[in-house]
Amino acid sequence: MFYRESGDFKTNYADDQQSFPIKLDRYAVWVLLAFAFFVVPFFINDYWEKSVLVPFLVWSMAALGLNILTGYCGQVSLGTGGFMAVGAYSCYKLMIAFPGLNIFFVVILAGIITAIVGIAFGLPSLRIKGFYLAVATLASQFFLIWMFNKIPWFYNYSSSGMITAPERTMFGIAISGPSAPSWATYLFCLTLVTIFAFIARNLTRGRIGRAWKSIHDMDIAAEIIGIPPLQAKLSAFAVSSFYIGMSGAMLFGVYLGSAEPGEAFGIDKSFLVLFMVIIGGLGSILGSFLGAAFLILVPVLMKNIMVGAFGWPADLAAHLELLFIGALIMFFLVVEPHGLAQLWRMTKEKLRLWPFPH
Amino acid sequence: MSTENNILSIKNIEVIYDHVILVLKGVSLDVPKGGIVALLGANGAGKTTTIKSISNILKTERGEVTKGSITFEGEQIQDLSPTELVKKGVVQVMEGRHCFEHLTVEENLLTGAYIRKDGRKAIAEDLEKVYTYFPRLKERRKSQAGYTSGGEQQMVAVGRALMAKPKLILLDEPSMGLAPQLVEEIFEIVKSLNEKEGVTFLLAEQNVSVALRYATYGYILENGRVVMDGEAKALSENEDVKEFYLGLSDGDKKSFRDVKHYRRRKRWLA
Amino acid sequence: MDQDNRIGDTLLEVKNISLSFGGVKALTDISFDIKEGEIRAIIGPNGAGKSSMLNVINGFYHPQEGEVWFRGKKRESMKPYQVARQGVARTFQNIALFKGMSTLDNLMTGCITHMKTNIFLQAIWKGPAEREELEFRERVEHIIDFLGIQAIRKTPVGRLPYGMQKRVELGRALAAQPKLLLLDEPMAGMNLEEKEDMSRFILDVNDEFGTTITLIEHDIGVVMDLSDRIVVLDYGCKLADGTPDVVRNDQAVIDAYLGVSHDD
Amino acid sequence: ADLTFPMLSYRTGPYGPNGAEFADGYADYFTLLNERDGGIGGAKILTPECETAYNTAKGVECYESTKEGALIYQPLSTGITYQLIPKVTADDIPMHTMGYGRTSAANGKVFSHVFNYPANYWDGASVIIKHISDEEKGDLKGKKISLVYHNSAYGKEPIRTLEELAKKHGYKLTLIPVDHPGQEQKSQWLQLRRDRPDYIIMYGWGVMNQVAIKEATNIRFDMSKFIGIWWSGSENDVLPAGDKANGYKAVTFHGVGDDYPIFEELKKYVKDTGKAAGDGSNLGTALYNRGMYAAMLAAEAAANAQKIHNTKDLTGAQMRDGMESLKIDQDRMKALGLEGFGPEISVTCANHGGPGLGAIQQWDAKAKKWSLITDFVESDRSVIDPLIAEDSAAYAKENSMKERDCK
Amino acid sequence: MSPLFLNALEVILNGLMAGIMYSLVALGFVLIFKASGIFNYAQGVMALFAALTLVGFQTGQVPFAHLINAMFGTEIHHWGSGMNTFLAIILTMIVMIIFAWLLEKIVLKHMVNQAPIILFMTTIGLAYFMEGFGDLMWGADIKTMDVGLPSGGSLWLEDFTKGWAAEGTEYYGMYIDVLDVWAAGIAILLVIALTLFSQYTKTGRALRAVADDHQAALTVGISLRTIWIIVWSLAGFVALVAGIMWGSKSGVQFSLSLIALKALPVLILGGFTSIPGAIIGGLIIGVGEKLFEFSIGGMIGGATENWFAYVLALAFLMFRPQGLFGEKIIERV
Ligand SMILES: Nc1ncnc2c1ncn2[C@@H]1O[C@H](COP(=O)(O)OP(=O)(O)OP(=O)(O)O)[C@@H](O)[C@H]1O
Ligand SMILES: Nc1ncnc2c1ncn2[C@@H]1O[C@H](COP(=O)(O)OP(=O)(O)OP(=O)(O)O)[C@@H](O)[C@H]1O
Ligand SMILES: [Mg+2]
Ligand SMILES: [Mg+2]
Repeated sequence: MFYRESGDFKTNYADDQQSFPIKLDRYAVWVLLAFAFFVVPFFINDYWEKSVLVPFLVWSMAALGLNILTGYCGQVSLGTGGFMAVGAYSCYKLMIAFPGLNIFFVVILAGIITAIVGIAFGLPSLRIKGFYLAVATLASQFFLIWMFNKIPWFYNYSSSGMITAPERTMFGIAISGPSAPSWATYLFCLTLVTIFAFIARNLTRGRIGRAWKSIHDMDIAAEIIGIPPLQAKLSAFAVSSFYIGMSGAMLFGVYLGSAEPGEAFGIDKSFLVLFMVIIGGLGSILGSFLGAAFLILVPVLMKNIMVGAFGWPADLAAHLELLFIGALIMFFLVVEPHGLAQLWRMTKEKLRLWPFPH
Repeated sequence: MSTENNILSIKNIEVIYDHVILVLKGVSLDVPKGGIVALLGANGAGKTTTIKSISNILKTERGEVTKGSITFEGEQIQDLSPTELVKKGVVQVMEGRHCFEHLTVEENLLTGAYIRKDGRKAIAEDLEKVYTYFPRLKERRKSQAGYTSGGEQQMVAVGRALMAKPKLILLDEPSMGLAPQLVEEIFEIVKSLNEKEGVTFLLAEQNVSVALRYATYGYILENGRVVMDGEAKALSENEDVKEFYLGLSDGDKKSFRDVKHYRRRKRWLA
Repeated sequence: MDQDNRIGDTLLEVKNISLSFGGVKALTDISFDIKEGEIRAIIGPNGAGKSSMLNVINGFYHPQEGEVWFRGKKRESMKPYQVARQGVARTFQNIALFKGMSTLDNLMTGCITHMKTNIFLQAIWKGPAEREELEFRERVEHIIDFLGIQAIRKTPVGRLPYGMQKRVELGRALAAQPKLLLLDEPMAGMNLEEKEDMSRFILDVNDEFGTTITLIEHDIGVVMDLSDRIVVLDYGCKLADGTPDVVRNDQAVIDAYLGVSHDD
Repeated sequence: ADLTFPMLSYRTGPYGPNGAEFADGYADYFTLLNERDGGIGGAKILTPECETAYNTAKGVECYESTKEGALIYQPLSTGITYQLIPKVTADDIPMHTMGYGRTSAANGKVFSHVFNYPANYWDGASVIIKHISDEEKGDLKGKKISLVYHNSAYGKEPIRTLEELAKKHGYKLTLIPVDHPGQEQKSQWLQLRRDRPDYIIMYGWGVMNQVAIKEATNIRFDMSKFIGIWWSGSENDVLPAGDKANGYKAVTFHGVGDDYPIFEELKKYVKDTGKAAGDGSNLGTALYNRGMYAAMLAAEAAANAQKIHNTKDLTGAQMRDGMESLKIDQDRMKALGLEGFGPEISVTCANHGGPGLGAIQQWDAKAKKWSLITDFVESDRSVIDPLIAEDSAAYAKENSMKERDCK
Repeated sequence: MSPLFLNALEVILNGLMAGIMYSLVALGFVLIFKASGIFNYAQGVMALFAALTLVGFQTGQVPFAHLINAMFGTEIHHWGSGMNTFLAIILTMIVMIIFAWLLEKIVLKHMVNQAPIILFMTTIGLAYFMEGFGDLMWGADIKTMDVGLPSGGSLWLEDFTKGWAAEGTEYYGMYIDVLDVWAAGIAILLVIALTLFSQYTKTGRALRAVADDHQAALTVGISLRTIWIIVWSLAGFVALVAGIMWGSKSGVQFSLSLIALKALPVLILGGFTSIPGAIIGGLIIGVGEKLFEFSIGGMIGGATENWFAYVLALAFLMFRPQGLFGEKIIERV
């Protein structure tokens, strides 16, 4: 009995409703956060920043956003790349237009702009459902990318159409631009992601979260018990786009530093985020992180092992990597269709019973 | 009961869902060839689970039989696929209707005959037979099953099973959602198939009075264990059964208005 | 029982409702009323149009002809959620719970029409959102106690046995504190003991909260015992309407539905 | 210690087939140096490879994971180049974007660590126009020229230049974008068929090239009037169209075929010893040659750096100095076994773009061979230099930089 | 007739042809969706894989040559000679069937009764896997597909239509690619055959039953295993046809798998469950996007086809949420 909740009684409803009802979980989360905030920044280097931690955080943010829409509200969207582009371009235009603006607000504003765009593109969801909606959201993906590619205003009339993030600061420390220190970009992303993970948790456990989940499980029944579907779906689109917009802004501003719409925010990114959400676990905050970790870190790890440790030719390794990732995805789904988060829950449940089965 | 006679016999099975939820805790039961056996019990007792473990569709719900054995006609069947079972003559009517929504009523019935090889004509005849059992279905034969009423769907589910011409039919709550007339009718069908064509039935049923009227033998499940079994007659005479399943206390039926707020609940397992 | 005290004015009235789907006439020219505080049953053979009638009442089906009057006002064409906000709640024949959610969450969702805090307060959680949540949690816990489903509070409802799901569904409808509660075969798939429990709940709801109840049920015993008045439908037409005693002895009803007279 | 030349290659994804050939050439040349000469100036060469799949994020990851001791980067994608420009500058490692990347990086005063000699996209466009002008005996007035381009940062690069040149020469330019991946180009080619342009210029990549060339043959466009940039001029692009692709042209900044002495050496030391990066069958293809050429330029720069700093071991900064004073004349090319393979090159502090020369190659479908049909000619500096100055100034301003002094 | 009108006509004609090419890919999607409710993301990769395999057989490539060479230091690439096209097609088909069989055995078997989105995700895993596998098996270089189909503009049509334009205007005759005409013919044959199969056979009915309810299908004795092997093999066959057509057009390489993206709008427009819908959807999308690009695209900068196809499909969906011919989405309580 490694893992126990006995002795952990709740005496009121407030306790019963907290985010991590089990003490051990609660401590684990605090320790992890403390580690991430107070230890990692001292040891981080460029490689860890640019290849591992910041991408992980940025994509976690996107996965959180899509999980709200797809995992909680059940609306499968393949427009994530397009919405990230909206976030990125808003971020760029804001950076250029208000050079003095604290980058934190730039990112938040980019999120808000994306949320507005998200609502507009969410409108068809009232009538179109399931995979029909999923495919239909590709319209926004392709249209948005086309638009950012075509209209020079968005990329400030630069000759190639690339956008490059200028240096912007927070508390006088550069967060974007070439001279931003690793620890600063990392902490910036970590703070944002932490705050918004908690907000996501709050939203999904309360009234709105239940409205979303009920739409997901059975939209007609939800409507009949008094949930206006349009409002529920559009709020999910808005919140989700807000997160995705922020992640797009972070991707462009903090992580990559420059972007071109078709490449950085192409359709494959939409799929990537959807994979994260499904592999991690639909309707699970933890799952968003696990999924992002899986799809961002495992390839890096695999590459390091195959090319770095075994010295295999890079192309063979690349092909094998695809093959393994594919096989792993299928394997996990066979083992636990509800994603890594569920796998984790089941493991806990087993540990709770261990060593006495049933 | 002697074992040779048993078309189906279950020995001490244990069923676990999701690797952790233990639901059946050693259920044993025998279904004699040509018998009608009723499986009774409260909600969540494990009736559906028992039936699903026979027809082997537990796996699709992440459940598995971890102990015990199930034999059909003397052969172990736990490892057979559901299809092979149907071919051997075991057909299940699932609880909660489960029609093919997008197929028409008639197509639904015809898929019931999917494994049959005895020609179109025989199938067409049986289709007619089902229609005579359920005239309502004939009226609605061209509508998509998803748009028929709850009771109609139930008829489709039962009719579909009949189309397979099985030896053993597992009926999970056949009377659910049917009008009283039809309930009697369904059981009449059961009886006539049983008598005329020798089909064996295992039925999970909440309508205990009707079930015991038609069944030959009965089992009562409670919390994943068999707590009582016996000839149907004997069961319906049993005082506890009378009180708690038939609602006859001292031989009288009481009004639903008069049930007390806090009642003594009978549980065989303390 | 003091019938007269309990039962008040007409709460809802349907007038000349006709509804058809393509060629299928589900309802033809149906009119009846439901009085405040009464238990009104709708019975009839399979496919008679009972569930369709409930769907009309809660705005899910829009009849081709006819009117629905609610609380003395003619109801314009409405979305189901608007009807729900007026205080109509229901359960479904084919259970329509939110399968991925726990029992508790399902019931809390039932309260949703009464919850008010906006999305920003929700995001912050501490403060109004949490207070509201706890307030309704308490209300829901009452229902949980009332229905005796404490043990499955945190279980995802998809895993519950059929009968339990029916009970949770009733709980979800109750959580909305409806004026009018529509129950579609609440006792299907229950054994006697459970039916008794369910009857108890229905009567208690009716008694304690004064909720008007409309109920579809095939168990004639239950219907006869519980209801104040009964509408009988057959092939979309109204066959009879009246007190249990009247209906029980109506020959047309016996022929079309009951089979044998059920006055045992 | 060893000299590290990290390879950011891409052998998978939509552009993998092209990336593989380049990477093979790049790796094989260094292998040759190792095998034949024992490296550069006695120091062994390492070429750690990292797969980018033409993806910017992976490119950044590759950069970060290989930058320890790296001497030079060839990111092989415009997207990755843009990412890396500020980073290499900060990390003091030079980057060579040969025939791609940010064109205005030719201005060494602004882009201290980025080099794009010997020619860039704008040079390419200008050389193509020059060739067309030669074909038309110097008169382009009223001619119709269409640009079919990959609808991305890369494809859009030549537009400004071509527009400027149109003003100067009086031809009429039509722009025809093709979206990634470019499998379906019916509309574009129907339009071209209706417009009947006198010439078509293509800035394409990947499957877009193959489809375009095939569609051009389908509408029976005169292939000798269809001219691609160097990234639209590999065997991969013309082979699927078969015989009909005969006569297709592309601009290039290096030689074609395997008719140079160096290939004997490559066969002897690399291919026949089984040390080739690929299966050894692609020696002499356009992209292989480009990879090899890039490696040669890097090696020469490294040798130059060793000379300047008088050391065997190099740092990125020293390598950069080597590149900034790189001079390769024809004698040197001959010594390398590459006589006539490319123009003479000289790089200075202010000019990181090199001579900007290009030649036209033409496809012979019978022989399945490219051949050079012109000499290396200069691009129109009077048009391009101002453009470079303007764009780099904009970059400097955006990033609040000052031009450095080039004595 | 004015050249403008003739040009529009030509655009429409070519749109129809392009649309049919999309339909070829969409068909594979429809088959699998119809038979199991699985949205098969891997359809494009399957087409690529089939095409790679076909070319591999044709040219006598040694499978996994690169891997073997890397592991054992050998130098193998090709068998002595390639094989006849017909034989290669048959062998490829056998490979696709084996693949379907393995897929069922290893993966799908465990996915019975799962939510559609999970099944969808599984096929994404499959897509990754097949892409890596295909590259590993046959190499990632660009290959030329030649199964003897003619291609190029039709001279006959050009001559035939040359005189249609009004006197004194410049007109070059109408253009159509012969390969497209072939594709259209083959696609129509396929659609007829598949429609007959799914509508009028017992297996066809079983397919639809499986898509509705896996469990219930099991209880009536439909073997999901058999059904899935059949449909995935059929989808493999359709993928092969699509692979041949698109491969002949644009070479065989990774990008071939991206044609799936062109098939998706076709799919939703026609309806996920309708085989004829795939063709009609293709025609509408093909004509729509080409006409839009022809008439308006030029004014707003071009390259509109990608998004316009989706917007067009979206517009149709607003009126018919299940696509033009899809089965009505049953919404009842
Ligand atoms: N898929 C599942 N996952 C986990 N637990 C399950 C699952 N299905 C059933 N159970 C549990 O198994 C127990 C028995 O359920 P079962 O459905 O067999 O009962 P039942 O006797 O058929 O009840 P009812 O009369 O209500 O149909 C219940 O406690 C239920 O919670
Ligand atoms: N949305 C619909 N589309 C088509 N037909 C429908 C629809 N809804 C109901 N029907 C038909 O209308 C008739 C009445 O259906 P309804 O569900 O109201 O019956 P019911 O009285 O509830 O029967 P049961 O007791 O079997 O539940 C049935 O024949 C049914 O098939
Ligand atoms: Mg049951
Ligand atoms: Mg009903």
